[in-house]
Amino acid sequence: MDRRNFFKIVSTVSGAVATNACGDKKPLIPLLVPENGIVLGEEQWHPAVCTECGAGCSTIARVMAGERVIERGEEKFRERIASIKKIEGNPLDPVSGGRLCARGQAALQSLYNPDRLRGPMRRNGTRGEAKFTAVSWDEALKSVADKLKAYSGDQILFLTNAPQGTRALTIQRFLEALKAPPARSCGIGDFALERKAAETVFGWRGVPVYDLANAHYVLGVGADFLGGWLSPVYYSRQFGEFRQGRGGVRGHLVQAESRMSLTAASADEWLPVRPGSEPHLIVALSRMLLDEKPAGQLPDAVAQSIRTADLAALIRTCGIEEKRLRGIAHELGTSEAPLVIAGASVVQSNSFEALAAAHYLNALLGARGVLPPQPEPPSAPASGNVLEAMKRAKVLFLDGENPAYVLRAAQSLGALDLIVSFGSFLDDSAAYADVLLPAHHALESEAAVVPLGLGGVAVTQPFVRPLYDTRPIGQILGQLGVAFEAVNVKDYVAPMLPADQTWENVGRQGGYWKQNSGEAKVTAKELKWSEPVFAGKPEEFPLHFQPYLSLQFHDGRGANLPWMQELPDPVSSAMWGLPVEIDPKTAEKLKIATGDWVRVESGSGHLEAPAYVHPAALPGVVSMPIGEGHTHYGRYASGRGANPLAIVSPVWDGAAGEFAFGATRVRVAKLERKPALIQFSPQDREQGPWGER
Amino acid sequence: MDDVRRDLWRPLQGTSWRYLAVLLPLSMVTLWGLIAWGYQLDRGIGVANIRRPVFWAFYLVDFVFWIGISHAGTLISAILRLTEAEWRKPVTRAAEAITVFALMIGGMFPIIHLGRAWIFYWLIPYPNTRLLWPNFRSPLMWDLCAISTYLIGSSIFLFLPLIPDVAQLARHAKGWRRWVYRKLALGWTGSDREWHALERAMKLMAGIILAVAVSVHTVVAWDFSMAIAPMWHSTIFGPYFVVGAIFSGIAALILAMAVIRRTMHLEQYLTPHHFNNLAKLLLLMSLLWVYFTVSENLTVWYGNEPKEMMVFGARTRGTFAPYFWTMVVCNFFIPFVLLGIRKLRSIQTAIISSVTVLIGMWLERFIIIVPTLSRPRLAAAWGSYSPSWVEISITVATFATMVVLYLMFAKLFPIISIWEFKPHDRVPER
Amino acid sequence: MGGKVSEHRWGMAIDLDRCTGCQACVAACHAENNLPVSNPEQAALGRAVHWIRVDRYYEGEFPNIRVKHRPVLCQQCDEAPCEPVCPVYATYKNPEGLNVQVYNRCVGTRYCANNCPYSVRFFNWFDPEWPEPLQLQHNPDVSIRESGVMEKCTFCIQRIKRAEEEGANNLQPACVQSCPAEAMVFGDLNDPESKVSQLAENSRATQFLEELGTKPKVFYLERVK
Amino acid sequence: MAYAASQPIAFPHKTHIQLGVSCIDCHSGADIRDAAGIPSVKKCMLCHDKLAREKPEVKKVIEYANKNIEIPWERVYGFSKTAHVKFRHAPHYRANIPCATCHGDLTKATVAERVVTHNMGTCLTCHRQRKAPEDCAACHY
Repeated sequence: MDRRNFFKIVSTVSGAVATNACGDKKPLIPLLVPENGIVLGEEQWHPAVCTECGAGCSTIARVMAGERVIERGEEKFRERIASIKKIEGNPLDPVSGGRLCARGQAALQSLYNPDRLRGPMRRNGTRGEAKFTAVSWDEALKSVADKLKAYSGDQILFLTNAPQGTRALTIQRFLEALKAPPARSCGIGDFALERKAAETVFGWRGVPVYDLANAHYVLGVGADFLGGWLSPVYYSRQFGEFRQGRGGVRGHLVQAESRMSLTAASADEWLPVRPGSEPHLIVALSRMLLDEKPAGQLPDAVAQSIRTADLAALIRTCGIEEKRLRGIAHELGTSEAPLVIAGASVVQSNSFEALAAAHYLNALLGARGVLPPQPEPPSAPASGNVLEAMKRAKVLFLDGENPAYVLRAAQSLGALDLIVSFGSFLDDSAAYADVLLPAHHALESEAAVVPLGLGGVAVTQPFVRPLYDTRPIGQILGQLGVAFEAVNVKDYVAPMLPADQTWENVGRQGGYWKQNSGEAKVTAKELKWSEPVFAGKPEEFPLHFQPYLSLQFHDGRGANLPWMQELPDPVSSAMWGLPVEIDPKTAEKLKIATGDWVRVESGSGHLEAPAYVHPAALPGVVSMPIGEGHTHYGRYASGRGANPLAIVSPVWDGAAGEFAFGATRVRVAKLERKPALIQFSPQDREQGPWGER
Repeated sequence: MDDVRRDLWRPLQGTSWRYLAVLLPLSMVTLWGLIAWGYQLDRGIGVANIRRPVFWAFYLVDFVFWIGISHAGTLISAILRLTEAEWRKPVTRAAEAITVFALMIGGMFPIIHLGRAWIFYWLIPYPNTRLLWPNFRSPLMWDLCAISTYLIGSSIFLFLPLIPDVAQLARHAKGWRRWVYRKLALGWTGSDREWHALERAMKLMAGIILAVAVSVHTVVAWDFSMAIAPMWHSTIFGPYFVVGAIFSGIAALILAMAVIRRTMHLEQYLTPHHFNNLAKLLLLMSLLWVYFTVSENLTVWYGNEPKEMMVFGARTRGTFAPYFWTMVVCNFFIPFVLLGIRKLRSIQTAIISSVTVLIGMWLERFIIIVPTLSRPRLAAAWGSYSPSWVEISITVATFATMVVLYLMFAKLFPIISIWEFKPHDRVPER
Repeated sequence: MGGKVSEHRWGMAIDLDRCTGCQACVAACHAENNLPVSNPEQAALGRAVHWIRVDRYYEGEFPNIRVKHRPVLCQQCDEAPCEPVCPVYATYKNPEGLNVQVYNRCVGTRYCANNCPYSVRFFNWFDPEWPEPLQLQHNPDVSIRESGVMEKCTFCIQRIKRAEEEGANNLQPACVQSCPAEAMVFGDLNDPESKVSQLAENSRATQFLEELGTKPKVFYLERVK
Repeated sequence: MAYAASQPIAFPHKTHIQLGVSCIDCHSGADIRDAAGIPSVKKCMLCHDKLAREKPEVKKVIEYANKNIEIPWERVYGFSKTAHVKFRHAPHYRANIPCATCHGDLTKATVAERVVTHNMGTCLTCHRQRKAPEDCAACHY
């Protein structure tokens, strides 16, 4: 007896009217003849490239037969297609070593997301109303091409998050042909500061590579390299080696960060430095070391400015005990293989100075673990003040970037003449677009991607048919009335290959890689540090506000992946919505408990979200993971939670002009509303409080 | 026909509007419960608010509660029979009927709570074509065996002393009732041999049923105490559950008798004397219950084992404290004051105490099941629980069902054993 | 085939000194095992399913505070408390030492989940939902579990079965395969040469809730303090 | 009477086997994979592109092929979803179990009929006789 029969019996007995939801028989839908090479039960593995962040991990995708239902006219058909079942790291790739982070694995759900755009569309309503009608490719392309003729130069702004590789180069060529400025990114998670610091101090183009696996004593400053900074998979692998991969030596990690990131959580010691005091910490340590040992490769001018620094003031700024700092300086100085890894996971107004100071500290220590990157072409993404650029622009192209979400640019978007989006989804910014020209999903496209800083190139060729009426980005751009040559993967990769590598081989194995090697030679001669600048007066806005790149959603682009929505947040264990993290003391003062709704207000706006009383949050520092709070981004993300970037005031890094999204002050108030934080593990202490929830 | 018989037969004849006024709304509630269950079967067990880690809640609470109530009867009547307490006579049938119906209701809950109720029969121990047996190591299997044995036993125990009465009724009834009574009378003629056999059978059954009843509730207790969950894994649970069962059983019996007394105008037969005796019994059980409750909690508190203390804390001063202390008040303080002070002891106070004891004992099962499950060993898995409308509906419906079944029984059979109360005229041995 | 399989005794070692708590294993498990995705309403009730989870606990008070991460999955206990309580043998020990969950046999008493001290068992409260075309990602080697049955980590039994066909050289459950810090190691505990056997002998190796006598086949190498 | 599916085309196994086609020529997964596989109409057309095109049933095949739609074969054997059986053909093939053991003697069959009852009893009986694993997880996972 099955459930249906049992239910029938029960409903007869009770005489109830059956709510007959299970009575539907599957209609017989004809099955289309499948494409060649799809055999039931047979698996194939194809190399692919992960584009969920800029790290450029090579992956492999498991392809097997799957069935979907499509409509042709009035009729429905079942179609057996090659579908991707799983994405794993490419074992041949030294970046991923066959491993892959959570988000990379969930990229599959962006490919098969039920909310993907099915084909080109045209706006059918006011800006931002997100009403679109399907149109043909010809019509859509023509409408864009016709309008585009009237604009040139600064009037055109192209925002992309394409990593270095064929896509970025194609876009570059398109823009060159259009005589428009180079493409930009929105400035969150694109490591422009890290690039700039490496260029300034070493004269390198690209982000440095850190040899974590061979270091003995590592000081991390502001770089959440296990969470979301640079290439988390690469550094997690290195971290495993660093800890337990070498017989006899176990690496010791000290992490200085103004919030307990994943890296700080895994560190042996955490230095909870005040926000914006990272340069001060590094200079203070340098000063202590200079008292003990010679200046090494440190330029004299730099050594001189360190020696004259006011140590007591520096220590006061970072808020760490002097004794503790002296201990760390001593251990760094005496370690066989010390290494300082500085990054700007949360950008402050003086983050550039911290990165530069860290490079000098490595030089002072004689650290051998800073390796030069594979040089990037000059087209490396510039971000800078995108809002400013948007004001000048009339035409905006969107390729994966979401300025309405990241930069609160909805208003500027409304003022533009033409917005075209190439993304696969109707996101916050695409909602303002005039024309949607969805390009193939990354997993349906060919591409070559240069891993962040690391030597080599990852390559993928299409191995599953596009699901919908989409086109390759190169083809779309080529049909916008501008003559240029789209980049072909083979042509891009072939010249990069050494003699012992053939294109066929590279295509088969998903890329080729080479070890980074070389020495870090300081070429700059100057070190400056400044007090951090914060938006908002301390009297009015007593708390620091730090939005940070979340493990699940990165800069927000992962929010439409159901697996990531359900992944417990590593800090708060929150699912389907992210909380504001408040330290216990502040929470007590404001009578806030975990789950309570709070209003966070800055000079630029306010948001409402549930609170998480974070036992390891710095007193007076409120953090919030980025990712939720999309107005439009499909069924899994739309209208869920709050966007911390929406209340960030526009502060720019003094030295490099990058968006300092961690430099806003806020005030927090409790709201009287039913608690609403969904957590997988509400309990965060091993021995819960006696008798309490 | 004598007065006694007329009085006791009166309820069987005719149906008053008051009877229907009670029966019909309660039948609707029962029906609503069945609809809720149908909805649950259709949509999935998820419409109940159970979740990880509280995988068992209302349905299991109801299960233990009703199995507890079932001890009203059989156990009490069996004890009183064996001890030859003469005052028991008008009480026994009312008690035994409670047992059978409470068991029928309680026995449904293990099925209601299954994720896939439509294959409940996989639990029944018979070898299928693959010679696969159920797992006899599982306490749930013991449960199944114990409860079915108990149901059969208590049905017989109810039925045997009913035979002389239905034989009497068969002589006077008309229509379909006559047919029913005659079939049930099993050809009873009232000979001395039959009387003798009946009395011996009752003695024997009383002994057997006593053992079965004790073991049944012990086995129900073992569902919990065999598990290694904090505060479940306790040796006290067997006797504790048995005591609790008798306790709630007596309360149910007092209530049932009060209702019968009132609605069927049997004041003459169910006298304050009966209530007084039962009230004393209730008081005794209340004292026993508090003794066990203190033993259970004191040992945990004194032992101070962290995982157990989490549950203990949640019970006594955390989320579940209001329920815990209500339970203590209901099960101990109220009966202790109302029934312990002789001046206060009356039919009314016995009824009040019975109501609070039933509430308290339902809460006791809730307090045993839910706090333990919501505080598993690993704090990362802690959770909470509140019931859904489906669980509440089904729970409420079972109370209605109990009353409906009881009323229907009382309409068909004399709720007071006539022959015991007033011995039948014996047909002389030929 | 019959005799050969029981030569194995699958086990796992997790080095907490390597583990960063990045949850790659959690995502890998979802992808491999067709884990149902719930929704906010169900998740709020506590019905999200993660066969492997990363328990995180804070220790101490700011600023002397630490975080402990521990990936917790079915420990595949030799003396599994979940097994004897199942009335229908839906969960039992198979010849390879795996604590197996037989979906078709499960009637849904949920007793096993109550008796699991690790809280790693999950229940299907409803039939799972997969809006078109998300079903394309389903792993055809793994069952889609329906309403009313219990489920839990299987040590990726489908991979073990595939290894019977294709050789066990690269046999790894999805979580182990994905772990970026290479904190997880899987292998045959019957083979003294295997890495997992050696790690199980490591001085840092412990078993979780050892005191309960469940004899888990997952070994944790404690973090160095 | 055994269950016989009402197939869209009266496919005669017998005729094909007599012509020397072996089982795994069409059900090509049976020896190496879990699924034996029902051949695509493309495979039918490998021969029927030239052979026996005039026969009425073959014409139907050609019609399907021209419409690029698979022949909607009805499954004769199979397990209910809730049985969670992962039947793997390959190990059975390796163990030299003749196809006929489970599928009946198709050299005599004109249409595919469910000649052999497939339930857990039949599986287990055979597994017990041949000392194949009786572990539930050998098939159910």
